Amino acid sequence: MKKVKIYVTLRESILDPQGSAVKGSLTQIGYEEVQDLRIGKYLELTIGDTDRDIDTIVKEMCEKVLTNVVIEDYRFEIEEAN
Amino acid sequence: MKKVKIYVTLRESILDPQGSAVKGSLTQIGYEEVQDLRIGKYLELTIGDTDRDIDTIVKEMCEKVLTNVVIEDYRFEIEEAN
Amino acid sequence: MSTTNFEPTAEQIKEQKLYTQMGMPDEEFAMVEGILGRLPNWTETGLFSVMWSEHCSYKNSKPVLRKFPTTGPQVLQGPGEGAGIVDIGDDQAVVFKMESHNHPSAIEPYQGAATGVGGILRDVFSMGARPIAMLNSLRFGELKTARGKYLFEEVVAGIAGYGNCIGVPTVGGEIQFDPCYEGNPLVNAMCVGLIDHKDIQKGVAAGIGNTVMYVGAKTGRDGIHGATFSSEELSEDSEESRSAVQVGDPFMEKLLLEACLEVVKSDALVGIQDMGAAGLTSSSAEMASKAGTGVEMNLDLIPQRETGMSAYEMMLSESQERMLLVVKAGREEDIKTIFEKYDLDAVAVGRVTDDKQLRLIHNGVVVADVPADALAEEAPVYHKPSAEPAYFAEFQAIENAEPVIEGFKDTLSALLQAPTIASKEWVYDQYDHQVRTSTVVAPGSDAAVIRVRGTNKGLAMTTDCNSRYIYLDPETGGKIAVAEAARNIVCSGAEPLAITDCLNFGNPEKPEIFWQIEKSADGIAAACTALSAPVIGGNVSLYNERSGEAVYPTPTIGMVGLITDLAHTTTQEVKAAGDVVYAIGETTTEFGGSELQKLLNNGKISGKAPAIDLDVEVARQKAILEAIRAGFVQSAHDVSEGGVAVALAEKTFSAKDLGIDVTLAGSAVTALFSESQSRFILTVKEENAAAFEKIVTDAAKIGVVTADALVKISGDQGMLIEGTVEEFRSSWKGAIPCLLKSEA
Amino acid sequence: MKFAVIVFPGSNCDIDMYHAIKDELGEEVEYVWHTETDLSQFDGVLIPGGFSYGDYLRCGAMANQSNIMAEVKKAAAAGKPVLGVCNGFQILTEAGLLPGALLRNRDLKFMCRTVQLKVENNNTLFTNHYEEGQVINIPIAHGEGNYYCDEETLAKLQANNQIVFTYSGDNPNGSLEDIAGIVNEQGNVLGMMPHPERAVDELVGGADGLELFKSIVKQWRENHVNN
Ligand SMILES: Nc1ncnc2c1ncn2[C@@H]1O[C@H](COP(=O)(O)OP(=O)(O)O)[C@@H](O)[C@H]1O
Ligand SMILES: [Mg+2]
Repeated sequence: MKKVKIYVTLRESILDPQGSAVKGSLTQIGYEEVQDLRIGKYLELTIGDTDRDIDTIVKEMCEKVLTNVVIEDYRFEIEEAN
Repeated sequence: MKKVKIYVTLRESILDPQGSAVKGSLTQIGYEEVQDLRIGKYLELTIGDTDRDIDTIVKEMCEKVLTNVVIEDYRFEIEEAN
Repeated sequence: MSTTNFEPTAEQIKEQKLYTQMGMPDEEFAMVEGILGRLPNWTETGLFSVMWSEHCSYKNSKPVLRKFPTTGPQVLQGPGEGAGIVDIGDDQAVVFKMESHNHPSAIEPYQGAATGVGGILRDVFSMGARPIAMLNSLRFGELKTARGKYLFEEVVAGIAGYGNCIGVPTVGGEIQFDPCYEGNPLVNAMCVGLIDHKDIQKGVAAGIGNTVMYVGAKTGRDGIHGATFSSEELSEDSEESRSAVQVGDPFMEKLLLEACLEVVKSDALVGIQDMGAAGLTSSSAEMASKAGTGVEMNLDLIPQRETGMSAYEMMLSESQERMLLVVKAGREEDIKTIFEKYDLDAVAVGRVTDDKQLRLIHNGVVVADVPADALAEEAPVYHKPSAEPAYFAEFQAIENAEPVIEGFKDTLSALLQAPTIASKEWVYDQYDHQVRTSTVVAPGSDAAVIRVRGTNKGLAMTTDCNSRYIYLDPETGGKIAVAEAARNIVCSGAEPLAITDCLNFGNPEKPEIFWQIEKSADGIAAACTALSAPVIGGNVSLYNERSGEAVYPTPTIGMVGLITDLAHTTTQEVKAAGDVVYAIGETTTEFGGSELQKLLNNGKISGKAPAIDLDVEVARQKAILEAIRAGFVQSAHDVSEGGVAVALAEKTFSAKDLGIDVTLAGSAVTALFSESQSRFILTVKEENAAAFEKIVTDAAKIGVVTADALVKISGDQGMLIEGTVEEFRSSWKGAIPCLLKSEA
Repeated sequence: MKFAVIVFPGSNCDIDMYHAIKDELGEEVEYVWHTETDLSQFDGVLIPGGFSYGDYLRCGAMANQSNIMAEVKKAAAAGKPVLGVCNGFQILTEAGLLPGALLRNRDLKFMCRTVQLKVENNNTLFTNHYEEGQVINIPIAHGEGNYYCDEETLAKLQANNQIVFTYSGDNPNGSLEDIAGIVNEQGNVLGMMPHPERAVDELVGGADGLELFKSIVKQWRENHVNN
């Protein structure tokens, strides 16, 4: 069994209005040191034992369903689950 | 300058409708090895130099604005920004 | 009988008074002991504590609810089921109910509001009805603190998030802002559904041997003891009551809705009830009790989201988007097939028995065995002491007087910017109010109107409650709340059918609070009787206090009316230049609880509430409806917060390039801003004026609709207010966005 | 002409689309559940708005995995008219039938109101009943309708006249170049955020959207006469 962590972020060239809004409210309440804030997704998957190559299937899932490459980037980590 | 990565997840006993729906759809298209999937948020902050203790302020921001501790957990990492 | 490991024994529960942790007082525990003839175990104590909480049993409010008229020729189902039902002819009926989600919204506003919407939707579709519209009634503190703004924004987002996703238009509501709601906002949601008579369902576990089925989302540990939590005051520790927070899944609910509406067409279905407050416990006990049967369930079969859940946890969980069905024995597969299409669990978990017991089996042993009636029907009823608060006599002793103001125009602008009066567009822009393409009148007029597809009829709907009047004088205020709702319905061209209510009050154990409850119920009952609009259902939310401070008494009224011909549909904005403007109803100096008083006194109110004469009210509403049905009325608007000046200005805001030019008689401040009741502003085409005046005999011509987009209001002594529609509109429209943007 | 209204779990404008076609346009229409595998008997495909799969993860992402989408792609390739509205538009971009993607509204809020659209290209099978440059009133109701594509794609859209509708006056959601609706290169797949099916009856929301459906039928009739 594996634990897979996937980080999905908006591509750099794309505006992140949610991130800007949150940054704005942080500034308003006194956290002026925050210079930039971007919000993405964090997925945690538990994947059972499989014959398929785990790296391949995670990549496949990411490209087919979990992310949209037109607007998003992703990276992932695979750990042994306990 | 620091780069802060914050991972926000729903508390374990809290229903994650998104995660369940996505898992269902992955199973349907043949990724039966996915046993569990939970979706959270991933925030990347750039924080300028400050006199305040960075650990403290990140924690504060998390509890005040970035998460609702009633339903969410969070953890974070602080890296030197380049 | 055994209990799950690690749970206290029956003896420990009694000796250490552990039941008090579940909110159960000593005398009730003794009653349970008497009913069972033995000590209850942990699970059983939990069942009783939650079913006998105020939220589920209405033990403190039952005597008050008995005051309400609940019958009428049009009523097909009064209080007691998921929602009430009213006949609208052609073998169709309208189903509606309102419910509160105040406490959860104070803790997690987005999810609290969202799950409130989800819950009221299930009440309606569990009757077999297709939800066709949602409304809400909200109360917040002034939008001055960061937390206040956060609560407001998140509640609205939560209502939008759930309602938009499920595809039921949110078409109306009301919002008041007052400092008393700062720590304890009110979130009441109302759902209106449509049903064919033949599809009406009941929540009954009838037919010994029939199968009990669980459908919908899996059960988790969320919301355990939510009902109990709602039956206590909020305190600083409430944020810690985490288990009371549930997360809504509107997608799941949409599937559940569609599946249930298919299931109600199947003759395999015997009864259906949603798992609302107290989840599995209330649905199973109530269904058995209503049918005079018992229910036995094997909890091992309950679909579970988490592992290792105890019987106690499963029975008390308030996980959302679940329903309990009773199905003819042998027909389970028919039901499963329908749910499978939507990828939903439908699991046989028990059967209907003849011994009137609710019996639960877990891990092969009986973990609870208690009389279903005792849980559902035999909660103690308390007649709480009631005492007139000192403030009431003081306020009654204050003579009505006219406030002194500087600048009529500035005052009008200031009133238009008061968030309670200001445009709520910022709110309803976030609600999909058009989905299902039946919204004939969208938010922004007096009542919303939804057409009944396939007919020429429409349903008008509104929520109303001026809690400031009710605070000053609960009986009068209660009458006004119902009358105002009816005014909004009538102004839209409809005849009031019935109401649902949501009684939001403070702690009923305080005699002054209980007095407010009683008196306002008297007022509501009187107005309902006068207007022939019985109460067909509702909800009670007590203990709305934060750190000992109660909210204003807020018995929200949700009313639905019938438009017999869509051609009668009328809206508030003026329609054409040259039309005659009429004012109907007498204006006297009444400023107690008014917006003007609040504005001038830094939020504080005092004095008498405006008076109301229900006979006059009813006669006037009948006449106006008759004139509307005769086709004489171009636009109609009732006069409410802010008085005639505000009502006149509002009539110009969504009109295109039209203005209004009127002359008001009497003392200026009173004429402009008094909140006397039972008043309306109508416009009528010149050629219909004479015929109109024959029907509405007390209508007074006050002016004319103009083509110049100016608001001109004169008095006996000359011009009182003159300005462009645009300047007033922008004050009114911009107020809420502006408050939200300003720094706390 | 016979239309299919595709129904995904969570679609909610399906009934609006259905009634627009049946009651107002007066053509044949059927609901088609997402698990179906054949659209060959239909002359046009309508993907309605709503929240397929709750809009969880990303709008349209999971609907794109349904059986029926392979059929929708076939219908598109065969030149049949395919219209995706709101969530339907999002699904068509996820499916790659239309370029670009729809991001969250600039103001982060869901918005429901009637907006003005400009008909940029009336030379499509969806817009031949409109004048070029005509301004029409059509309701919007979405939280993620902010159209985005990269520069290269935008240049192509412009060069091929694929931008069919733009927001006229206020751009409600931050869309690139005020884009409200685009067609594919062949011109038979239209995606748009505004809801023409909500504007087919003066009683509820105006009737400017009806012309869009009439355009589809007109073109189809002409093709049939010619064949
Ligand atoms: N929370 C809300 N949700 C939807 N619509 C609302 C809400 N609050 C107010 N509105 C709408 O704004 C308009 C004005 O509301 P209100 O001032 O309460 O009207 P009235 O005084 O006639 O009852 C109504 O159409 C009402 O439905
Ligand atoms: Mg009104």
